[in-house]
Amino acid sequence: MSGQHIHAEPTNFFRKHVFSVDHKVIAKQFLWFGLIWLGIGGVMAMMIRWQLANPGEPVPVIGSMLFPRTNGVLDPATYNTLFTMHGTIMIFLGLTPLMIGAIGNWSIPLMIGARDMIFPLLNCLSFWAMFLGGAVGFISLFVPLGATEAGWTGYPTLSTTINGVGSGETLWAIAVFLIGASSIMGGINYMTTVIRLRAPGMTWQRLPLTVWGIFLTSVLNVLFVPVIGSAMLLLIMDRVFGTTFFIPASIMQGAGGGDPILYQHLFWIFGHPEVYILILPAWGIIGDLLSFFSRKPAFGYRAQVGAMVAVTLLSAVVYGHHMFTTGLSAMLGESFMLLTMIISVPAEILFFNWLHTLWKGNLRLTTPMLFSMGVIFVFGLGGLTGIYLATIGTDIFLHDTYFVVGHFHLTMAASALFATFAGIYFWFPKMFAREMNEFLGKTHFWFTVIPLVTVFCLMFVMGYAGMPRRYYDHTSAEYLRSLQHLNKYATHAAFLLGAAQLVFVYNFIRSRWWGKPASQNPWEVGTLDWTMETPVPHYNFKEIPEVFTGPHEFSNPDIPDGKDWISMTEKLKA
Amino acid sequence: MRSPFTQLVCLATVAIGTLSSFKALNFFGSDPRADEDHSQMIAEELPHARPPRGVPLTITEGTWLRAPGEEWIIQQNELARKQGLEPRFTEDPSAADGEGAWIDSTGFIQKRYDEEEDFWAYWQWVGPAQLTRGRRDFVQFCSSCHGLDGDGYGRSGQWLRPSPRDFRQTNFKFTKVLANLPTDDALKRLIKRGLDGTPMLPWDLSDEQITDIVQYIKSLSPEGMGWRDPFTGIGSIVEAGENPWAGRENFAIKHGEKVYHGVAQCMLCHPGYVNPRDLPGLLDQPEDTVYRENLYLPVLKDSEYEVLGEKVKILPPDFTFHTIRSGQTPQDLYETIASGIKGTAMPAWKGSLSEEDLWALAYYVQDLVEEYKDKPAERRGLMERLREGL
Amino acid sequence: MNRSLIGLGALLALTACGGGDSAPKPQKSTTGSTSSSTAETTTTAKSTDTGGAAKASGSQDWNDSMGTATVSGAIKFEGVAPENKAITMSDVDPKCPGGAEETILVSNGGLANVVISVNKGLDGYKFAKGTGAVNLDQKGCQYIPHVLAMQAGQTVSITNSDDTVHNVHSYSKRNQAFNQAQPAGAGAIEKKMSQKDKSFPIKCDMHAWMNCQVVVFDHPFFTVSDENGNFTLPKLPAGTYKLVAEHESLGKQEAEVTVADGGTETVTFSYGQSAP
Amino acid sequence: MNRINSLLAGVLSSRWMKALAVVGMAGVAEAQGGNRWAPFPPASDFGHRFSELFWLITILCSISMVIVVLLLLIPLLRDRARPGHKANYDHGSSLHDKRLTAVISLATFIVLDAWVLAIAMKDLREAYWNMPEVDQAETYPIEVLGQQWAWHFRGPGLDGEFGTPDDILEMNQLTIPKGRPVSFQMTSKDVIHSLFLPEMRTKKDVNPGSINKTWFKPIEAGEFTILCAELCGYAHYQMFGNLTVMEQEDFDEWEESASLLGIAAYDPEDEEAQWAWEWEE
Repeated sequence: MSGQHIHAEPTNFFRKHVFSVDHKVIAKQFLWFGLIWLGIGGVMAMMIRWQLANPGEPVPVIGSMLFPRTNGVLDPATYNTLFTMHGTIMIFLGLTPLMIGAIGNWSIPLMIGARDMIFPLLNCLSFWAMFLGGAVGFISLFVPLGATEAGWTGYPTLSTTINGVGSGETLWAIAVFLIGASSIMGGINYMTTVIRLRAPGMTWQRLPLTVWGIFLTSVLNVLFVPVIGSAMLLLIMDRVFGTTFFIPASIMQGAGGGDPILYQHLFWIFGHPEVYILILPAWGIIGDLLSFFSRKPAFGYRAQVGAMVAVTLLSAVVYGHHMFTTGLSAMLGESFMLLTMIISVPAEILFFNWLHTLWKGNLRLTTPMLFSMGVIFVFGLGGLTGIYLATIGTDIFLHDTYFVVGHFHLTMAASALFATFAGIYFWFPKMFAREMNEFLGKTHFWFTVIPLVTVFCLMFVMGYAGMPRRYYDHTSAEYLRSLQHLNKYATHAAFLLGAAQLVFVYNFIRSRWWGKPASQNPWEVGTLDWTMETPVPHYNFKEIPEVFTGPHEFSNPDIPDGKDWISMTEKLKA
Repeated sequence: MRSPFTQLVCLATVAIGTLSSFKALNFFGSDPRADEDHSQMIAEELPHARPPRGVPLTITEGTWLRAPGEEWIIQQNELARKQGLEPRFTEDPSAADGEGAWIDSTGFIQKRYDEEEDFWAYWQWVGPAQLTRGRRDFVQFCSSCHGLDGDGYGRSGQWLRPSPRDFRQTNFKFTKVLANLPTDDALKRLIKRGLDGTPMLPWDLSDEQITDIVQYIKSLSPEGMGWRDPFTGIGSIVEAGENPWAGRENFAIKHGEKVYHGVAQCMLCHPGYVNPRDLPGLLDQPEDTVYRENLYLPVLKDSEYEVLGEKVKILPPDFTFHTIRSGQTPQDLYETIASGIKGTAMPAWKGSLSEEDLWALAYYVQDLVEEYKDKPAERRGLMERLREGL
Repeated sequence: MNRSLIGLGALLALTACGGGDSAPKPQKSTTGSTSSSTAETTTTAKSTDTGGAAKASGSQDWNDSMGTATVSGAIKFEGVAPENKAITMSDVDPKCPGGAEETILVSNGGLANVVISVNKGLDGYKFAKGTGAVNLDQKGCQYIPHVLAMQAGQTVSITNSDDTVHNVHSYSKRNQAFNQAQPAGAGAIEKKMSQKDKSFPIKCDMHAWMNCQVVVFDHPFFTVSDENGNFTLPKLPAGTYKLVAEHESLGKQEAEVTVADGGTETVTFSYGQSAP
Repeated sequence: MNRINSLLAGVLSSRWMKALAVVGMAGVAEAQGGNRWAPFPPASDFGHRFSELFWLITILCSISMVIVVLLLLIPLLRDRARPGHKANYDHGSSLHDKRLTAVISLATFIVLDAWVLAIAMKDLREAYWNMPEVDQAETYPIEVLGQQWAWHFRGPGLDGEFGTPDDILEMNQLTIPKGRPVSFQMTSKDVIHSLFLPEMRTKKDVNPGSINKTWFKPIEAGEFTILCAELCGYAHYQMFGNLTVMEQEDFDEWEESASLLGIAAYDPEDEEAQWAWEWEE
């Protein structure tokens, strides 16, 4: 720990802003990168919703610009591309960089009292690997025959050359591989940093929950992202070098002899932990924020940490519930059903503790607090609907319908997104030394949460009524035509949701450059990041601080000067 | 074990190893065709033994394709004028290196002389840019059934009957034209409509995309065949004129039954739908005439279509059972009956039967479909009535 | 309009880059070849569509008075002629009387239905298109004649003398192929055969046994052997010719013959069971 | 365990469950011509079980969600920051709190998950996994071949054997008898498809390279829907078919004519068209 050097601040523009190894700069790079991709993915979602509500009608405003060949109409191939890339972008290029890249990079060293990540160069590499992945993904949108159309899950043999011979799918696999490499680099860095660089006195039990969440996510990243890496490599080999890992003998007319189901196992061995990769930091963040803004210690801190660790462990053994209809044997099916049900125990512990943290608190309803409470609500909806999908009997009907779409959007998308927004609103004053507008923030929250819940609850209804997902046009089948009205409602709500994000964009940009200068600790919390000066100086801490209290000592009667919070570097009375 | 790369490799190995053992334990079920002798099959070098890789997507050279003649061009222009549109073709004497050509949005049409054959024919120039666009759309949308080379033997096209069109055979069943080859508009209509009861779906593609695909499909004609054959005739869709039975549909159905079993003798190939006791009356034959065995079943017919070099046979539809491919309205059925189905035993009836008979047939067939198809009780009643006479 | 201009632009760009001669110029061969080998773009006189521009220099228009020689002969069939299989027609169509196959018809050792034509040696002449019509009748659910040779420009008039329906399914290559139904009492189907065409069948799909062979020549020197296998090719100009006999199932045979003005030569072809 | 199961079964078949199911289906009647908010009623035997299970989960989840929302709303209204108001200092680390956490979580698990799990297991073992024996005479076997973008169904025809001329081949249309278990063996030509029969409440992936099996027993005659539930490329959304369930006597008649037409269409020289495989035990 004494080995944390301080190098002189680079003066070269490239070294300072582009290829910087400073975790704060990298966090901001991830932030901008993620926000831009979030915007792109969001626009794609809007186009998808437009098509679903008005099948075959030209997309207004941007349609004729983006799709001149069809006069602005989305053709089914473009539609498939859109929902595939929407999924990929949102997960790998939107939420991952924001949640893990930006918030992780920003908060870990500051919260544990370190001068930087333990491997600053690896950190830089991690961002640029992801940037490269994003660039490859972006390029894949413009190759002949278009980008991938095989869904974000990219199941073979649809994703092998059996179906498409264009290079879009290959580039997609390369992009996912690169992003995976970035995640592994980040994961190793975060894990090591948390283990090695905690300030004196920052015991594991004083670690803020945010750091716990990101730490556990990093563990999952390092363990399971290699699996998707291998799946992508094999897919690339199948596509480029003519191997047949995932192409069965029968459609090779006897040659080869791979198995497309093998890919599904590989994908979901990664894919289910990926859900927790996105949700664990969210849980950590809101575990902290609920405590911070209730002015009350995090209820059952150890139980929360224990629950998150349990989820981390269990997440590896439940992946089979994604594959109940692929023909798993009865034994496997029942095992996975049971294990999936068991994972709800830690989730219930977390819910209980969050709600108990709020109970009899002194709630400051700031924007980050609203978003944190929003996470409880939307994750509650999403988590409970998971029971339907964990139960084979109901999953058989609901699998690959809009019910699933509603479910995973509420859990891994909306919850993670809300926690990300909470995090951005929360750390913005420290990051950019300016305050975000609270009124706009609250407007953003209410205009996000209401349409969002409307959209995805309507999707539950659609799925329950039997509407399969990934359909270009639900008016094509008689059976689905009577559900089209639900699509219209959902699209109206989705547009409102999209419009609400403009409030955020406006607020973010205005506050970034023209916002009110922030004080050192506007939220009055005691974690190390808030007890340092604003803006954060180069190499964070001139002196590595020493920690004496936990992160959540709010309203402790032993706090010296009548405040309801205490810095972690201060000592309590007596 | 320190570097992420080593970790990645190790973990992937473990994962794949585990799953391979799953595979070995037959967790995923068995392969239906795995029992066949693989080495034998590879030795035969089946057309798609390997997934396609490195498929060319760009066409660098344009091509001349046969086009309908000046008569058609003038007709198209008049049609557009009637609809209040700009004429479709403009004559530009300076186009095509000053040789003069008719120009429209798809390129230009020129009358050209074949010295060797001493023959003048109309040819359309299709440029490489359009062919490339068409090629790409074709690969993306059509190749899974029609094959990457348009040989009608894509992966999803195998084992499929009726088999997907092999564009190198330049024969099209449901284009509803009298000549060998259809006009672009006829092909476009077919692609947009699809064929009922087959994987040839109604394609939700833009007009421009379909135009490009059509040009590309035409360019798949081998040398001296189809659109590369100067002697080929290109025709427009058979126009259904005035419906002589409008308002008298019931009479049309009755008359259609007479035509079907009488003068047209459709039951030579299709099933008969009247009691054999009534047939002699309709056909003006002695009472004791014996008709073909299985009069209530269709007869398998030869066709000109080939799959892997072998001619396939085609079963004429039983209208009370099979799905009619190209439309079930009297209008559609009229067009199909009048123009025949290319490459099959179904001849063109236009000119051989009066318009009234043709429309009556269309109404009768439509009635058969409506009354009995997918209606088990009704169909059972019909079959019982028919068998009484046997 | 715009599109074509873009296409032209792309083309020009390609040509400018030296990327193969794919410019849309009239070429000698209009078979629509994409091959870039036709570098030379001989601009043929784009005069008029007379349908008969001069073919080669030195050829002269043919008229009947120019030919005075005759080639005659016989087609022999050696060995025992196979028996023609009987066709049961009534189980398909009670209106068909029944009959026998007509593929190999041998009478008095002569083979009928062989097309004899002059193949080589007529380069110096230019023949006008044929005129008039030849009849192809369907009677007793068979084609009459079974083999039809005609000259390009002539019309084939297909009639139905039966009391049942036929479909006339032509497999012609260079003339418009067709498949036309012809119910009892329907008028004749007239099809102009404007191009020479190799032997192609006309079939009836409703009565699967029905078929006939049609050959279209671009000159008048052809004939079909009669029932005894005899044939005569009159009004030939003096010269050396290659004579081709073609039978639908027994194949082709060739013979060289030289005739002088006013002379008569005899040629005998002989087929047998073992013939190709 | 048996007593619990029978208790659960009793609750499930009780009147209030039925009443709820009726409410849930209410949308359907109104939907015949227009818009609907609910699926069409189940038409297979285990479909009813799964529907009941769905409603059980819905009730339990609704109660849980109401509790969560209440616990969010009460502090939101009661405990907002205001001058003079202080938060309760409580780490929740006392033994009592730990016990409370454990008890509530486990109770929730038992009420929410274990109950559902028990019923689900019972349903699965009694119905869904309980695939009918193939040699059973009343089982009607179907071979399914999925392709981009159509469903092929092959019935055994009159002789009950696959791969014979009288096989019944249907495309995008499946005809089956009512009241008999229908057994499916499925594979795909090209990519993964998923046979989704919404009214039968069943779905099974159709994988290339392996045979997947499923079954159900239709208990209603009528016209139903076949959809594809696994993204299979460009025209995934157009890959649907029609399922006709016929009364046995109608089906017998249909099977006979379909078989005869199958024989009429059979071309022994066209080996390629005979894609049937040996029915696997």
